[in-house]
Amino acid sequence: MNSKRDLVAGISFFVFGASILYSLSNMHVNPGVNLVYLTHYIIPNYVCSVIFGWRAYDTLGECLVLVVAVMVSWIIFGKSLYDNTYLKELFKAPESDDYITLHGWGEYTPIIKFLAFPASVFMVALGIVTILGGHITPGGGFQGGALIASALILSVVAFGSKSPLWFDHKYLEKLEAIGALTYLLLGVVGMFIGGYYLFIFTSVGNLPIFPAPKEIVTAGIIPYLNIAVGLKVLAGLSTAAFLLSCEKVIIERIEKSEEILNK
Amino acid sequence: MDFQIVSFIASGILVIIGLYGVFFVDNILKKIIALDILGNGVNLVLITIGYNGGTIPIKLPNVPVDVFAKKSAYPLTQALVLTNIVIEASMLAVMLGVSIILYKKYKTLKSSVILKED
Amino acid sequence: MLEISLYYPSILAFIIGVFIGAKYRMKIKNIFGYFILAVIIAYFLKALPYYNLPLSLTFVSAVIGIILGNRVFGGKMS
Amino acid sequence: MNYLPMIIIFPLIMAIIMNLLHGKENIVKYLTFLIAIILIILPFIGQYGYYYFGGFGVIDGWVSGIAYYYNPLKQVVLVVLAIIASLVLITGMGEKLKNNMFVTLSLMGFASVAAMVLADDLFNFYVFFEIISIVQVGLLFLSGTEEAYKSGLRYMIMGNIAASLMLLGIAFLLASTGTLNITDMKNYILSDNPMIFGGLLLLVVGLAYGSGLPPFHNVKVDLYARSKGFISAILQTYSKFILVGFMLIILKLFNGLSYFSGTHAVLLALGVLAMVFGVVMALLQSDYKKLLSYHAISQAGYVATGLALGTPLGIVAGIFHAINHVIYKSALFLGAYIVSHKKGSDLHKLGGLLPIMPSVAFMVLCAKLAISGVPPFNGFQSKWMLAQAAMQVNMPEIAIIMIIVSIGTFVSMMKAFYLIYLKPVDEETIKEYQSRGVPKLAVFSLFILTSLCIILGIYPEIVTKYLFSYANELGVSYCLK
Repeated sequence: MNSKRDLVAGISFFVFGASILYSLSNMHVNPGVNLVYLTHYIIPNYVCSVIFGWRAYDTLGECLVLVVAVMVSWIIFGKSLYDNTYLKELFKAPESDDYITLHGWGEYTPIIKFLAFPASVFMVALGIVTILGGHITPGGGFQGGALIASALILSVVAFGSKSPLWFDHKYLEKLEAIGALTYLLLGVVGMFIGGYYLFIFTSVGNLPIFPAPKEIVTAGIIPYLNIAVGLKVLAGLSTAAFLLSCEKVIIERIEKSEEILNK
Repeated sequence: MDFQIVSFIASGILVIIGLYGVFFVDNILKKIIALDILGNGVNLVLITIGYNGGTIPIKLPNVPVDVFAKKSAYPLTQALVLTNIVIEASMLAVMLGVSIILYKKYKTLKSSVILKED
Repeated sequence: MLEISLYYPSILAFIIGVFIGAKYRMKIKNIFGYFILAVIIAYFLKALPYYNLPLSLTFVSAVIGIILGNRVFGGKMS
Repeated sequence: MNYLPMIIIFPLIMAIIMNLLHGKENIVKYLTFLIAIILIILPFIGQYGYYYFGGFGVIDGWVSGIAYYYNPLKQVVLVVLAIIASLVLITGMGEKLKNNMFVTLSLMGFASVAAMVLADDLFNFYVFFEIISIVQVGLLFLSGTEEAYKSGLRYMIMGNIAASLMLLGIAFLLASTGTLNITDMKNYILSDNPMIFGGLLLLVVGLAYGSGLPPFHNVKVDLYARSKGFISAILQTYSKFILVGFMLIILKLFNGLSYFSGTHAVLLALGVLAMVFGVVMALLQSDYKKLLSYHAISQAGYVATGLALGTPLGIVAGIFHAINHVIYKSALFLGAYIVSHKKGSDLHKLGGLLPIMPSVAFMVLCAKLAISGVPPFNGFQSKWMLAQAAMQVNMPEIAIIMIIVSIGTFVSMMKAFYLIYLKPVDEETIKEYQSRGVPKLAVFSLFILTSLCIILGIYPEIVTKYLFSYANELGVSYCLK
């Protein structure tokens, strides 16, 4: 039975793969709407102008994917479940003493610690530069936020529970909400100023919204959108890394929800 | 244009490797890695669509707009790939989280054990 | 107006730096060394295009912001 | 000013605010009631026509930004979606734990399904497709059992494959046409090209995953059956409207083209297979929620068949059936939720509930008659239209299959009704029933859904008159010889 099933799966797999390869080898690319993007100048980084200008709404969706993924990760690890008996059984079983708790993480040797601390400081600074220069140079909110999050991860890996750079999860939740709300509300402001959602307005009254040299003053709200995305990605990736490595949170969550249910 | 065809075929091979891994490898973690490979194959297709033998789509000072427009790569597909990378990453994070919980229960990563239908 | 417009990203970088620097739980020692290193890195990083500055002022001010935030608001291991 | 994007943006903002309110039960409760009322108003504030985000309209003959397209048909779909979502939100507040994450995820799901129905841009559609697949898994995990985790992981793995392949399809279409906007793309895919055909078939993979048609029906059934009753109600609503939105896009792009006829056959086959599989598997189940979940797949088959016919009447019938289906199936899932408050959902352990809650039993019976297509209810109207549409294109065999599947549905539904409400039980069980309460908010939602069933059954024109104009635009009349 199983071998027949495998055979059918294998044959359909080959047919599918061959048809994909056939389609791919017959590709003819039509530049299409790209010509519009390349001939209308918004900011020097054209990729960024597509991301935050022409298709800013997609980027909003992308942000929300990350927000939802972090929320779902919280749910997986026990936040506001309707019934967490299963998690309780798993994480209070007597044989699982190998918890990675906040107080029990190992640390690396002094050499790594000596280098990791300054490196994390400079990584954060480089991340900030990447976020703020997103509209001119390659980079932008996502890359910068990821750099800052990896500074956090570096410091946590090197120093263990005594990590010098530490965001607690309440702070991260707020940071993420601030990032996403800023993006959403900047869009609403654009709707009231320009009549369209996520309209790029460059000045309010006579004040330019992003003071810059005159060739890139057209950036308008794009740097702020970059900052919003950066904050959100920083918070999201840190939370994800933190959740995937730390089980103490789960136990805390379980205890808290027990308190609520017993009230 | 030769380079483009080669790149398309390479991405097709990546997609096929990813599909193979998802369907025929009996390990959750390897399945997830295969999904990543599949996603990267699709990303490579997108990137290659935007390739036209030109430079990066960033206009430096003292380059006129019309000169720049002729030789730049297409920005649309790069933007799409940037969006897709984030989506892939968040999907993978959720899947890894679930597999941690299930590993805790079964002490194994075999998908024939963990994902058995009842 | 030109003055502000050239240094505006540095101001933003400083503010974000202060926010993140406040989250360092260990006091940053040897500030002078950090500053020299920051200037060297910033010189090789170059300023952003369109900003005619000799070095990446954004980077330097981000590092200064982190150190200041750490000294004023952070530095407490809980 | 056109407030159309507020349909998406308002729920998203509220979702992110709700996320911060963890543990503050009273605020969560009252804010949820407020949101539930506002959701119903939202579909009426937009204006019909195209909406360009950021003001990036048509430049040099290309639509440069992201566009939405709004018309009466989509308005009707959104109103029904909003009604179900707000009723489910209200029901959720009857639980012991006022759960802010449930509200957040439901609102996110509402926003992304609405965006998918409205979208006139393929990549934007894909982005929201991914959001909804994570949201569905999150809603499933809320029930917190081991089965939930397992089926969630299975759903996500399948989902990732399907979504990646769908993006590959979108990449094919993008490469050959040079745009992502659907209205523009239509002008560039007239030629027969292997890439476009490949792109279409890969889009069908995404369609089958999003709506639970055959290769993916197992994971979808697990998704419905393992979550709590009122959450299954909203989950199946999401999948039906994803199916509607997706089919509208495929029809808008390809309907009437010469090379679409092959794909017609594939889509019809998927729909018929879903109908038959669903009802056959449902007859074998002993778990009430699993039975209902298989029926959800079977009814999705009806919707897909109607839409895949591609004639104006078929499109109207398909969408009308989707609307009717989400109404009565949500009622049934809420009924299952009320029953599970009394004693689980295992059909062989239940029984004798009729004297305990006669009004609930009556309303559930109405919904059961509606799903099997008995005249005074809405299910009859849309199934009749579907059969008419199948006869119109000279495919009587599809009409016959529909009637047979209807009979199967009737049989399994009546079996479930007997086992739950009529089967005699002993004294102890009745005492156990009486000691447990009935969630009042769920009964309220059930009442509204049942009355909608009857109203739509008597006056179907309330809905159908809005559907015809866009269906005439999309549909192509033809007749098989």
